[in-house]
Formats: sequence, C-alpha cells, structure tokens
Amino acid sequence: MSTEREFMAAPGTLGHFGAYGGRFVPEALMPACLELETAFIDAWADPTFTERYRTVLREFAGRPTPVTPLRRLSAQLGIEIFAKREDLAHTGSHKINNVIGQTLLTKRMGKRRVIAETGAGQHGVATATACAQMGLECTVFMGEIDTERQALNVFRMELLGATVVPVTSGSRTLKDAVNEAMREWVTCVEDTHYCLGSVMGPHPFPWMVREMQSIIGHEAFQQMIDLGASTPDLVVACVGGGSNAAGVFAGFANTSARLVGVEAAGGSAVGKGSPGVLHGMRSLLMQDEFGQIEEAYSISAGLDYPGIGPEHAYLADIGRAEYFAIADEEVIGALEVLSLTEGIIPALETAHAVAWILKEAGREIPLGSKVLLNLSGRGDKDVAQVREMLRGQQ
Amino acid sequence: MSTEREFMAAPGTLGHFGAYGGRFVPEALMPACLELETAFIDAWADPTFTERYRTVLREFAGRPTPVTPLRRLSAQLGIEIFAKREDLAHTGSHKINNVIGQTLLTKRMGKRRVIAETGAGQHGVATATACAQMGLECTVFMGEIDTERQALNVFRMELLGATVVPVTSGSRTLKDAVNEAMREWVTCVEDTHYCLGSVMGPHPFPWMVREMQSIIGHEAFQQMIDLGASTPDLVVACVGGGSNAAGVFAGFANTSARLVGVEAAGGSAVGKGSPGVLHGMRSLLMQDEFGQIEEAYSISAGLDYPGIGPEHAYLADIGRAEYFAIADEEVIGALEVLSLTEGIIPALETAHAVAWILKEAGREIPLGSKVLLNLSGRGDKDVAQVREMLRGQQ
Amino acid sequence: MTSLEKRLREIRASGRKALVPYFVAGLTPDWITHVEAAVLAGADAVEIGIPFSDPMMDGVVIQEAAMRALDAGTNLDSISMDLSALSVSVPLIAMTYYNIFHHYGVERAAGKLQASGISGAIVPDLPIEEGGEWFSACAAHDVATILLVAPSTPQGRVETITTACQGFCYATARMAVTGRSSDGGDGARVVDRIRASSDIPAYIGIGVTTPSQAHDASVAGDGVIVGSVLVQAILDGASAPDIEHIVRQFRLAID
Amino acid sequence: MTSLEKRLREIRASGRKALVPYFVAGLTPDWITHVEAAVLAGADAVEIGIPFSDPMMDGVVIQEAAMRALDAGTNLDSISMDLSALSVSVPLIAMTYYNIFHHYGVERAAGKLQASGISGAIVPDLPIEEGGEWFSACAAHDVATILLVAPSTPQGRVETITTACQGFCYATARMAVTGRSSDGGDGARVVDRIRASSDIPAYIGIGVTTPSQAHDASVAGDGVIVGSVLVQAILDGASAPDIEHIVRQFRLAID
Ligand SMILES: Cc1ncc(COP(=O)(O)O)c(C=O)c1O
Ligand SMILES: Cc1ncc(COP(=O)(O)O)c(C=O)c1O
Repeated sequence: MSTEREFMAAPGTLGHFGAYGGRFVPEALMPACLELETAFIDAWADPTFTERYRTVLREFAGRPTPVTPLRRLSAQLGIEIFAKREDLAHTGSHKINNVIGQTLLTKRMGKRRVIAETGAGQHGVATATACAQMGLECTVFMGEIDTERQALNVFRMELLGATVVPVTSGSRTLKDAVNEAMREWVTCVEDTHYCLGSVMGPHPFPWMVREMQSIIGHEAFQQMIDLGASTPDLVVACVGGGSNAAGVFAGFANTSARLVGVEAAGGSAVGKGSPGVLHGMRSLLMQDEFGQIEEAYSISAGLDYPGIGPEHAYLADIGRAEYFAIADEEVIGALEVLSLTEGIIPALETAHAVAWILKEAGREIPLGSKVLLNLSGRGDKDVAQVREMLRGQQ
Repeated sequence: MSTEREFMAAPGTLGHFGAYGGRFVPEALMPACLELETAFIDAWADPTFTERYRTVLREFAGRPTPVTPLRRLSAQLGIEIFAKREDLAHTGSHKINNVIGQTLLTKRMGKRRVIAETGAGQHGVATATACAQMGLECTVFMGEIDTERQALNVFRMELLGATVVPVTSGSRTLKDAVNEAMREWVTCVEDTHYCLGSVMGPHPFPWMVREMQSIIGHEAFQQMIDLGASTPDLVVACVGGGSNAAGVFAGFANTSARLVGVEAAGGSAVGKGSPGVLHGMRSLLMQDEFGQIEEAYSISAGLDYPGIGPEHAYLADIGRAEYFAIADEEVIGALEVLSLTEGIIPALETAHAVAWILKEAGREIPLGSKVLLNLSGRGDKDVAQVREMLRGQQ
Repeated sequence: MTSLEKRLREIRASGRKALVPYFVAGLTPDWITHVEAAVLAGADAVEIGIPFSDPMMDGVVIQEAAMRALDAGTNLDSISMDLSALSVSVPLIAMTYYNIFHHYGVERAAGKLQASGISGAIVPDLPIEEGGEWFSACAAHDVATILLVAPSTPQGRVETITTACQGFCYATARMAVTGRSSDGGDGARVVDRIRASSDIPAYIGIGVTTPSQAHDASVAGDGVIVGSVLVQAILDGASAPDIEHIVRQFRLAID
Repeated sequence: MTSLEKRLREIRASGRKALVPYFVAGLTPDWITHVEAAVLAGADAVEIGIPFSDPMMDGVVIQEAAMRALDAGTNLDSISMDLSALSVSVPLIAMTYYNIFHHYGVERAAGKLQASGISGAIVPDLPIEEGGEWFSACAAHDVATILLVAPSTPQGRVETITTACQGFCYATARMAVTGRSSDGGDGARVVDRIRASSDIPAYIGIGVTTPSQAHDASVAGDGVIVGSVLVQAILDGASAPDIEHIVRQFRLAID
C-alpha cells in the first residue's frame, strides 16, 4: 500500500469523495447545509471549540476509551487482536462522539433545538443525552416498527427529555426516519440543527461526522504505540452508515494498515449496491432495477441501512479499504465467543466485525497478524433479542 | 473535623473496625480466610500485583473514570456538584474494580474457580466478566426470586460462561445467596475463591474490598484538584453493602470533607439496625427482637440488604461518616431529574444518593457547597422497571 | 430556449395565469383519465409525479400515493407506456427524485421523457451544483430543467438558479414539504426575488390547497401548482369528472 | 470442668460410645416428644437446634426445618418454656448461630440456657478469636462451650481450639454443611488430630446419615452426632415412636 497519496483528507466545497458524496438536497435546505459547512469549518479550526469538544468527551463521555489486548482470543486464533473500546463510552457506543460535536456546534450556531433520526435507538439515545447535558430541545424520528421493537430505548430517550416521533411512512424503519427528519428540518432550519447519526447525508455531514469520529482512530493509533504494538496489519470495523469505521480508519488511512469494513449481508451497500442518490448523497445503495431503494434487513438494527457513507464507497472504489459481508447466522456465535473468551458482550453490530475476524483468521488474516478491532458498542441493548434467538434455535 | 487521627486505616489481624468486623465463620472456612488475608496483604504490597491490577483496570475496565461537573443541576440547586462516573466502568458500575482485584488474587493463590453471590446481578455479571477475561471457572449464586426478576442478567452471566445457581432457601434473595455461597465455599475452599461483592463478610473481605474500591476515591481526589475544585465539602454515595461508598470515602477520609452514605429506607442498617452477627461479620443489621434477620425491601435490588459493611457501622459510631435513608418514592424522581438535566440515567441505587442531594440542597448541604457524588452505576439495567413503575403511577 | 419555456412565456404574454395540476403516475389504473380531466378543466400544463420509494420533499399525501403506485408496479417504463395513450394539447412535466433518472441512466432517462411527450422535469433533490450531467442530457432532448427557489434561498443563489432554470422557476411558497397548508405562505416574496434577477415565468407551489390560496398565488406569480389536494381526492376515490370539477374551481379562482 | 464434660468423660470411661441426636426446637408442636423418644432409644445427650433465619452451616433439610420452626413463632423464650416441660436424664446442648445469643445479650442468653437445663452450646459461626465474651458468660452459667475442628483446620489451630473447648470437641467429618452424605468422610482423621493435642472427648458429626456410617464414626471417635436424617424424618411426618425406632437403629449400630 503506497502512502504517497493522502487518504481521508477534507473533501472540496462540494463534498465529493471521488464520484460520491455531494449535496443532493431541496433548495430549502441548501442554505442550512452551506451554513453548517461554514460553521463546521470555522469551529473545527477554532482551538476553543475543539478544546471544548475534547473536554466534554473527556469529562462527560469517558474518553479516551482504552485499547484492550484480547489475549485469550488471540491465543486461540493465532493472531494478535486489540479492541478499541467504544462500548465503554457514555451511552454505550461511539455514537456519542459525533453527537457531542454536533450539539456543541448547534449551540455555537445559536440554534436551540436538535432533531435526529434513529434506527434501534443508539443514535437517538446519544442525541437525547447530549441535548439533556447541554440544555437543548430534542426531537427524535424513529420508524414506527422500530419504536415497537425498541420500546425501552424510546422510554430512555423520553427520560432524557426528548420527544420521540414514530414515523409511519414507507417501510417505517430507519431510512424513513431519515426522510422524515429531513422533511421536518425543512420546516425549522432557522432554529433547529439536524444531527445526522452517521457519515451519510449531504455535505458536510459525511465529512463532519467522520471528523468528529476520527478521535477513535487518532486515540487508537497512539494507544497501539503505547502498548508496544505499533501499527496494526488490519483495522476492522462494522459498517452501517459507516461512522465508527470511518472514525477508526481515519487514524490509520495513511499507514500501511489494511482497512476492512464489515457489512451485514442484508444491508450490504458495497457488496450488493450500485451508485445512487438518497438522503442527500450520491453513494452505493441497495436498489431495484428502477432505482427504488430496497429495505435492508439485518439482525442488528444499527446495520439495517440500504446505503453506506459516500467516503466508504470511494475508499472501496480506489481499493484503500475493503468491505466484506457477514450473514446473520454468523453473528450470534461471534457474540458468544467474545463474551466467553474476553468478558465483553459486544453489540450485534460490532459482532459482525468479530465474526469476520473469527472466520478469516488464518485466511484473509495471515497468522501472526496484528488486528485492531473497533469495538463500536456494547451488547446490553441486544441481550434480550439474543436470548430470544438462542431459545428459538433450541 | 479533626484529621489528626487516621481514618480508614488497615484494621488489625482480627479485622476489627471498632466494635465491628471480625471473622465469624465456621472453622472449616477459617483457614481459607486466613490464607486469603495473607495472600491479600502479600499481593497488595507487591508492586507487580498492584501494577497488574491497575493495568487491567485501565486496559480492560476503562479506568480512570472521569469526574463530570454537573453544571445544569448545580445551577438549579445552588450548589456545585461533581459526579465520579463509575457508570462508565466496564459492566456499568463500580463492581468491576473489586472483582478484577479478587480474580487476579484468585490466580495468584493458584485457585481455578470463583464463586460469588449476586442480588440484581451487577456483581454476578462483573464477576462472570472478569472470570471470562482471565479464564477462570465461575459459579454465581442468586436468589430464585432474583433470577426471575432479573432473567436478562442471568442470561448475561451465562453468555459470559458462568453457571448461575438459583437459591431456593430462606427468602430466596440476596442474603440467602450469600448464605448459599458460603455453604458452597465450605465444600471447595481448596481450589475455589469466594469473590464477595461488597465491603461485608468476614475479615479480610471488608478491608480488602474497600482497598480494591479505594481507587475510586483516590482518582477522584486528584481529579477534583485537576478540575480546580480541590476538596469537596461533601462526598455522597449510596450504600448497599457499602463498597462504592467505602471506595470513594477512602480518598477523602482524611480530608475535611463530610462523608455521607445514603441507604434505602427499606434496607437501612444504620437507621433501623442494631449490632448483630451475620455473614461472617459483626455489624449493624436489621433484625427482629429475637435476632432473626429481617428481609430488606428496596426498589433497587442492589440496596436490598439488611446489613452494612462493618467499617461503615464504625464510621457511623465515631461520627466520621453520616448515614441517611431515602424512601422508594423519592428515588424515581431523582432518576428523572438527573437524566433530564445532565444526560445521565443513573442506577436506582445511585439515584438514592441523587435524591438525598436534591432534597438536602440548601438544608443539610449549605448553598454554595461543593459536593462529590459517587455515580456508582448506570441505569440501563433499571429502565424497564422504572418504565413499569411510572406507568403504574399514571 | 426550450419549447416548454416558449410555450409558458406565450401563456404569460397572453395575460393568462398558468394552472399546473400534479398527479402521481400509476396511482390508479386510470390515472391518465385524471390528467385528461384536468386539461379539460383548464390546466395549462400537467406535472406527472414519478413515484419514488423515498420522497424526501413530500408530505404524507403524496408519500401514500407514491407507495400505492409503486405497489401497483409503476416505473418509468410503465409510465411511458401509459402516456403513449394520452393525447392532450398541454405540456407535460415530470417530477421525481434524482435517483430515478440517475439509476435509469441520465441520457437514457432524458430520451425516455422526450419520447413520452414530456418537455420538462422537476427534480427537487438535484441542486445546480450536482445537476450538470442531467442538465446536459435534458438539453439534448428538449426537456426543460425546472429549478426551485425557496424562501430561504439567498439572493445571490436565486440569480445562479434562475440563470440555469428553464421552462419556469418553481417558487416554493413555504419552508415545508408538499401537503395541505392553511396560510398563504411566502410565495409572493419568493416570486419577487426571482423577478429581481430574471424574467423567467415564476410559478408558486407547495401548500396551495384552496382556490382562494390559488387566487392569491396567481396574483403574485405567473402560475400556480396544485398537487396534494388532487392526490388526496384520488386517494379518497375521486373519478375523472370529480377531478375535472375540482380543477375547474381552481381555474375559476385564478382567472 | 463443666458438668457436661464431666458427664461425657464418664460415659467414655464406661466404654460406651455417645450417641447425640439433633432436633430443631419448635419444628412441630410436639417436638419435645421427639427428644424424649430419642432418649428412650438410648441417646446420651441431645442437641437442641435453636432456629436462625440464616443458618450458614446447614444444608437444605435443617434450613427447611428452621424456617418452619420460625414461621411457627419459635424463639429462645418459647424454647425455654417448652423445655420446662421436659424431664430427661441426659444433657441438653444448644446449637445455633451467634446472632441469637448476641442479640439476646450474651449474659442473659447463657443464663437462659442454664435455666432451661441446657449445659452446653455449639455456635458454629463463633470462632475462638471472637468468642471471649460468650465463653465467659457460659462459664458463669456452667454452659460448656463446644468448639468445632474441621478437616481443614491446621494442627496448631487444633491445639488452640481444644484448649478452649469444653464438653466435647466436635470433629466435622467433612468439608460440607449439615445434610446427607454417602461416603464416610474424614472424621477419623480429624479425631486423630484432636487426640494428638487433647484428651477431650471427640465426637464426629456432619453427614452421618446411616447406622453404618455411625458405626464407623463411633469406632474412630468417642461419639456420634446424628442430625439431618432425624430432621428429615420429622419433616416427612415421623411420630415420636418413629423417631424412637430410628434412633434405636443408630444405637444398635454403635454399640
Ligand atoms: C454499536 C454500533 N455499532 C455500529 C453501528 C453502525 O453505525 P455506523 O456504521 O455509523 O458506525 C451502530 C448504529 O447504531 C451501533 O449502534
Ligand atoms: C450501581 C450500584 N450502586 C450501588 C450498589 C450497592 O452496593 P455497594 O453498597 O456495595 O456499593 C450496587 C449493588 O449492586 C450497584 O449495582
């Protein structure tokens, strides 16, 4: 892998990542997107802002999260695995990093309210959390089906003071929640920020969210050195929209590490998708022959998205990152293995990345390799579901 | 408060804290207790061991946990509140600190198996977690009623490879789980360590667990200085057995800080108890006129214990710490307030400490005071229960 | 100048305010008869909505209609086929989201529109910055690329948009998605800003629900787009004569 | 020397192995008749279990019995009252957990035992290190403080224990709580270690379930304690004659 070129640099003002990205939004939202871009560029270059961002992450969200050497699993597989522990961040996943950045930016832009979409509820809970902490009003759009499947997360958001709006349009899941949040945003851009939950949507979101998640990769890069492990041979992360993957990749894009994104087979935009335009971006999407977007289906709600962030589509195009898919059937076993051997119950999303490592150790991953796994979230939210599924199998 | 005397020093070889503590165990367990005492003293003085303990806490459990200034709540109450965030430790509470110390000690003693008691399951999950990480066999005793109330935690422990034994004797809750673990321990002391979950039981447990939890207080002491806040006026923690309180108190016992333990009204050993002997220790216990131990009842399973650690009984006796009780009715509101104003959903146990602060700001807590709250655990485990209760109220 | 724009300028020159009803293609098997009815009632052009799974700019009514149409198997090819049975004298304008054309292939899609008798296209999620490919393809097929100006669009941007815009300029009356609305909105102000930078016909749409709202809009602008109220009627089972009746109310109101 | 120890030494001197059945006080309303039946069948002393809510050294049988007795309102006062109706010739030994006496007040409790005709006490969760107060109170009331030695007790500690122990020394046959057991256990080895440091009578208990186990234990030690098997029988509804019959089997086996 040549590193002469700079990977994961800032996109231009159009927000293009090769053939992907851009800003495909109604005119009504265009000023808000432009305002956001300016505000973000300005804030991100302002040491007072970035210092505040890092302070809140440290004091409130528990950063830095550690890197844990997975010694027992490593010994079993004949490779050396390290886990970046986003499961230990406040609210249980990497989602909080982005949300704290965006809510601080909301205040800086002088807006008083935040809207967000959520699938399983992780991003919604994180957003509600940051809004509570900062005294912002918060409305979360959630597919009606998801509000039923994840009733406890709805209650959690409500406890945190957010209003949860069940979305009854379309497939009544995540992608419709995004549509609805966009529709709402049109009506209230003046005083409301739309806090998108992954590296998707119109420019500057994919870039901004990646930047706000890149703290994962930058921390991990230094922590690997501190552990005496230096640069890993592979960096592996699960991919829904792609924010945790983008965040960890950002720390290693310009090293020799191989970057691997693991999608859910039922939501595999790189594996099964083709270029398209949705939710404000051009990217790879799962769609039918007439360009109608297909519903994703995955055992893990957080990977249940028919698209992928545009920068990932680009990284796949140029071969800087590779994307693999893991089927639902492989996921539970991986969750069990990590729990049993390392005392960490991962989120179902994360378990996809674990499953890929278990499967490819000694194949795609040569024996003796050093692997950094981005442990994007904890499995507490999934334990009831896993229990039902394991019972079903018996 | 005079600080000429040293508070929270090591107890003597009999494990006495004033009139409390000791080692009230069957002869069969006496050698194991003595062996443990020797092993602990030896390990705790061995920099290799303490370094390993701190490394595992850092790399695996996410220490140090931050201290978060609760700015919005502080402004509302007119006092300055800081929260020590044990909710961000792996498995969601301070319990992991103790468990990692004890499992490392188990390995050092050459034992291969760990048994533990658990009420709601927090200590059980933490123990199962540490055992999985270290490759130790693990059996957790849990009152049958609790296994039903906390079925998800049972499943969590099983995912982590532990065997959960429902205890059908007595009241089939926590205190019976302790009895049963003791009974089991008698039969297998040779190769099994009993990993007690709080600052209770026979010497050296109350002292050892306090030492293993004192990292909370020592971290917090320095963090308060780093935050420019120096010594708090009050340090407030909830008290079940008393381990999180003991851990945080340990960092401030020899400062001018007022130490406040908050018990559940239904499990208030200081408030309603009298001296007695149970589970290997002399302490304050809730008991009837003939010395039969009463069942505790609290909305929070982790405070559902009729006793308190002997050192707390002593600190209460000499007035170095004060203990207050909070009724069930006050707890949910406190959980809601902290969630809404600070974006942190606390455990029901922790919510007792929060409730006391809300109630006493401007009364027991003079306006302008600096208060350190030990945020012992996160509320995710309790959200379903809280939801049911709030529904019931409507 | 595209033939659509020529035609719309003629209408304006004649002193007539343009009425542009919107229909969701494929919503009912006889959707073509609704188009015909509207023309009969005095429509000057008709918007043909091509249903998309994720209509980001549409409210519940059009969302629901798009879902139904898709469930019935509607797609660009079937719409083209249906349109071959239509013979009306007014221009047809496609309205959909960019992915439909993007996925079909922009060149192929523009050709298909032309072949189906469509002379304009509104793609609300395709801004000028990203539209290059599509605009060229349309130009090659005499399909006018109609752009939108919103109340939030700054004047500088209005100029850029009107410069690129063909046929008419779509003045969105409010910061909202399609659907019912009770107030008059900001249409007049948006039209003023369009006129400040261009003499392209400016039509007002989004939330024009009642004939009286249409009247007000027609006073300010050169034409009015009426969508959700018609689609709602069809969802409720309106027949072609019903549609004719409704459109006529709007015609009367703006004349 | 306490009167209990004097009596037990006499029994040993006579060449007789001591049989000590255990009953849970208050388990049934007529529990006193079970004690009498046991004496009739040849018991040399009787252990009176005072029920405690948290019997840490007891297995399921005695736990269950203690619960039932407590539910029936049993307490130190009621037991004392019940015992006033008992007239048997053999010594009675209380067995319970320390909190019962601690809470009652050690001085008052020892006095109560004496007044109830009890001449010894076994408190398995009270080790020598913590026993001082209780031991003095007992000494003042001629209540022998019987201590336990376990298979895990190191020899040095055995010496300390036997020095303080009165009446007899309780050799626990196994690392286990009370209850059934199928093997013979380590009783003989424990007795050897007691004898290596003292000539106090050494009785074997914990898990002595069958007459044949009792026989083996009586060969090794000076006496045998039989508990759970009797308590189980009572839980199952045994009458006083049933108890007499069972105890007689044990008597025959050790004679
Ligand atoms: C734990 C966890 N990991 C991964 C994801 C997927 O999102 P992304 O690909 O943006 O990291 C989610 C989304 O909810 C998540 O909760
Ligand atoms: C979050 C939390 N806080 C407090 C407690 C009470 O235990 P302790 O008093 O030992 O800290 C528990 C026990 O389960 C707990 O889970």
